[in-house]
Amino acid sequence: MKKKLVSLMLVVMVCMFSLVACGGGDDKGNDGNNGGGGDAANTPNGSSSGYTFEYKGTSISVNTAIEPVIEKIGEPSSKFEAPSCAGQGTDFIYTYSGFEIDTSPAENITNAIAAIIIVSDEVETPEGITIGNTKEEVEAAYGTDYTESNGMMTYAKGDMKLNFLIKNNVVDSVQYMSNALN
Amino acid sequence: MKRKKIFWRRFLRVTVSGIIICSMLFLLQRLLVPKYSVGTQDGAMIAEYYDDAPKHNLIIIGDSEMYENISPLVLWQNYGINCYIRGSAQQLIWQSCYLLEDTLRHETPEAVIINITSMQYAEPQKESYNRMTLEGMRWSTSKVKAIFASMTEEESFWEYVFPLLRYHSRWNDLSDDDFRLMFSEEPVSLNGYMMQVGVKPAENVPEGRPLADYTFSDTCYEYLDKITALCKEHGVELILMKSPSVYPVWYDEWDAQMKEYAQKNQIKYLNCVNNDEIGLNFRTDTFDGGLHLNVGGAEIYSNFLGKWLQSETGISDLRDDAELSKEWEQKAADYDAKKSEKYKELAMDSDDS
Amino acid sequence: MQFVSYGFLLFLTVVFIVYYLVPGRFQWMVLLAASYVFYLFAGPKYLIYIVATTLTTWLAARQIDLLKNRQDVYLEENKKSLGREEKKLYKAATKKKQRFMMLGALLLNLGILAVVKYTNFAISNINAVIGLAGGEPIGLVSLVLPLGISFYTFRALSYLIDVYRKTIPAEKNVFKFALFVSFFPQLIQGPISRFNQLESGLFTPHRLNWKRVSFGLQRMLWGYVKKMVIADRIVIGLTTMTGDTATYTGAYVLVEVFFYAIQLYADFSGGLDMAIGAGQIFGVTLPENFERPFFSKSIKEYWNRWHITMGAWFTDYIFYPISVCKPMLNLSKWSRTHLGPVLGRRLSVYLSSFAVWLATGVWHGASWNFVFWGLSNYLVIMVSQEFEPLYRRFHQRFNVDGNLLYKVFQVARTFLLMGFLRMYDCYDSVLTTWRMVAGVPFGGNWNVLWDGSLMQIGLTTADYVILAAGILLMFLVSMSQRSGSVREKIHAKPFAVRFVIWTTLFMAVLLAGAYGIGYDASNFIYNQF
Amino acid sequence: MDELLEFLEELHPDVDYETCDTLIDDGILDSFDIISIISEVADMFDVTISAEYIVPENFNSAQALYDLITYLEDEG
Repeated sequence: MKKKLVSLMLVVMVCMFSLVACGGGDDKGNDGNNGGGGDAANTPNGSSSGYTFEYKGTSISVNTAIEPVIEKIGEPSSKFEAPSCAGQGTDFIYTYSGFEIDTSPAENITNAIAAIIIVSDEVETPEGITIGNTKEEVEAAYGTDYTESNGMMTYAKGDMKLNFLIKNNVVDSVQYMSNALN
Repeated sequence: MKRKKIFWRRFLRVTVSGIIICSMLFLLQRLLVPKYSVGTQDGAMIAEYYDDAPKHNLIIIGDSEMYENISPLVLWQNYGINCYIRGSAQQLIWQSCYLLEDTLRHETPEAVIINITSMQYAEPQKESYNRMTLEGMRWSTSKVKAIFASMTEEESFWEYVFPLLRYHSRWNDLSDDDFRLMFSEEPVSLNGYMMQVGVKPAENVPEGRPLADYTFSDTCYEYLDKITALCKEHGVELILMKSPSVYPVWYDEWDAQMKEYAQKNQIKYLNCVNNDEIGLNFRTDTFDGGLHLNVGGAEIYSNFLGKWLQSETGISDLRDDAELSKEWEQKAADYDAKKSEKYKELAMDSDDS
Repeated sequence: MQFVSYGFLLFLTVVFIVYYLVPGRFQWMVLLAASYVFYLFAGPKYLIYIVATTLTTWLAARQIDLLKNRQDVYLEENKKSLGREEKKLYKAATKKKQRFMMLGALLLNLGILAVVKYTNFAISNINAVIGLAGGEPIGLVSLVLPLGISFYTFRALSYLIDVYRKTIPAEKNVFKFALFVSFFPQLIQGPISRFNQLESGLFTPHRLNWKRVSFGLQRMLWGYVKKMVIADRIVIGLTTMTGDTATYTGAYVLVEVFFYAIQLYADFSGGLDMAIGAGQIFGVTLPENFERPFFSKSIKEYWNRWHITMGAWFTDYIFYPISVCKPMLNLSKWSRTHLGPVLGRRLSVYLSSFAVWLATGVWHGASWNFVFWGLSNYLVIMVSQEFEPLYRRFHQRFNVDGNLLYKVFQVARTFLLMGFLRMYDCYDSVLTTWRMVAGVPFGGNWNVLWDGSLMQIGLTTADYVILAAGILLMFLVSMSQRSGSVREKIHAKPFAVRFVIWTTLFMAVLLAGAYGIGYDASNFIYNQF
Repeated sequence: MDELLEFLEELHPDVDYETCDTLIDDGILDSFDIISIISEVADMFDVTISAEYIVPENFNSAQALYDLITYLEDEG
């Protein structure tokens, strides 16, 4: 018993010593911190944050679960259910005045927001763009770093895209789209 | 002498152990592959086709908008059309194309209907859908081509050749059915029709979101061209069809493209979206809020389709064929039995809730 | 091409058939072609790196050899006319040229390795400094890391240095040397073999020997069991925990230590089993890389039994040269007179060990985590070295030497200590690692070990049962290995028994292997090094 | 030779250096010991054993080590 105790103490001592020594290296903690930055370079950080939509003070982003959003902004004026074939999950479309939210089943989220579509000028993006704004106004609000094809201006950010469909030089539709779920 | 003996002993060992291992693998595979007939029935019909006599004068190829919306019994009873639906969940256009190629190996119908809803998908959608379409196909070059055209990045050809590799961890959720149906599955469809009896009215149907580009992809057109060529080659009348539904949206721009394509290639295109002639009521005739028809809706739609086929293509009436008539008598009985059984289940379900 | 892929099995089968069909003297060419095909699967653009390393080291070694020959001839011809001093001078001049050749090739190849592997690490550190000064950060460059570059570079360099040291003669045929550098079983994750270890295996003709081939296949199968049944399964739970440092603290970290130990060992040694087994199929004996490391009684012993070929490389080519170089010997002499005999004798060892562990850390990965990991190992080894006399006295006093319980204690201690050090590998920064490890005793959540919380980390009961069985099997195999080759022991059994054993293992991989869709088949951990 | 043996015995008192010829193979001498030996030899004989001579054959027995030292003395 005594032997074990002594040896245990020895181990604790060794461990402590190594910890203390590590603590000694704590002065270099800043280095360690920067090292963290070095790591971040390996796994790009801040990739998940794309553009978010805001409604009644609640920010809504694609690729997140719909349930907490509904809890905050209330039930939609109507809800449409579109089951996929062969029991592979169900898509939902929640219609609110001025916009709709589409959900799809994702890997870990049963009902993940796949898209947010602004359909009328009752609502606008946090950056102040809505149906009827001109292309120039979109550029003023979001910059010119976008791609354009067939009248769709696309701002890619993180794992989502923000689309502005331009018709007759004004915004016809605003679409927050998840990359993975569309 | 001794060497010879050793050789034979080795030979015997290798052969016997080879046989044992192979039969173990075979049994395991039969046990572990999912049994579509008791699970996801949407994957069962592709294989069932081969059990029906290849004497169809109409073949319908497509996704759930085909196998849930058209009742072959109505087509037979009212119009004498002997049809089979080669349907599978989320069937993509290249899969339809290779299914057509596969079918033409077995028989040459008078007409083929292809569902063109899938023209909107240029990429494979999901592994599980691929499996439902491809696993039931008999091995042929068509199947191989279909697999390579369909695979998502995570899939491997070998896992289609040896499904055991794909389903190896299903031992975790085996049921009695997996043992019972190891060697033969139960038929689930009637000539490829999957009956649905529920009613869920279409409400609050959303408008489709505007798209930047409505043009179907070149890949899809390539396969559509291939389908057209195959039908021309075999002297089969090709009909492109969009089944009646209120959702997902079938955009006018899409409709226009198909119209143009049909005109250019001198084939028929039948768009049944918002077609009042059919007489469908989407408050009563759909089981999922307007995506697909229930049996009532399917019978109404099939009547319309039969009439249309008769007048537009002059498809023959086979009711004179005694053998076929006899087969269909049996099928009609099965159909009615299934219908009443399903209604009973439905009534019980609604009682429960 | 991954070892765990249908493609590799197909590839191996084809190479096997061709290898034993061609005449013996062409066999090594088949392996060379196969190795380059294997490498091409990783992408043609990588090829230039391995070709560059092969050519430069081969040329340099060849030049070193030619210089030596020229010297021998010169000395022989002028045997009588030259005096001792003149000979010495001539030799020194040759040595200088040789050294120039060797260092040139060495630095060039280490430079390539450094650039592709550490550029971004360097840039992000510079950026951190710039950031402090409020400057604009430099953009990271996207350099592709050629497959197995750390491994083949080390192999090539060991050859270069050995030729320089005259331990081995230079290989005249560049293609043969190319095969040594690129031999596909050891390309991705080692072992870091030496030229003289592989030479006879690679270049002599081999006839088909069923026992050897079946032993090779059996070794591979065992590797697949370790990798697919154990490592790829346990990693699911591990990544769940390490990915969420807010939730999984305290007792969970202890579980992570255990999981990661198992995963890393099963993954890495499993991969080596596949490599060595594949080599054996072609009659090439690759050096062993593991010798039951978790049975080690001290960290020092552990490092003699874990990743053996890497440790030997660092010892032979960094530790010894630094310790016995002139300045170091002088320093050691000086310190012995000035600092006393005990510390004096150790100073040089400490300094060169520091270099070794720094290099080991950096070799494992371009991040501060690995630097600290290496240095922590260094620290623990040095501390235990210092305590050695104390231990010895303690052992004698209490007479625990040879006591089984005490041995178990030592093994457990080493396992845990190494386990905690390894956690640098699991977290995204050094500070996180310290915080997580230091928080183990204060988590206050010991109940998670038995209250079912471990069922929520992505592993089911079935997974745990398989893991337990797999780990037990690994343990039993290791125990049995202590008294000789397990395959030989099985080979001595009747056919029916053998058949059942190997078929069972095969079925285990097939059915219980964590592969295919639904499993995030993790790459071999050591690929990236 | 005696000098060398004396030092070796100091290093590992429990080893019989007269007969043992597996000092490296059996893991009796580790890398740290080898460095101690080399720095000691450098003092005693004024001979530098450079890294290329650190191979098991030269350190497996006291005799082999002594032979190496003599060889290097001649060379030097």
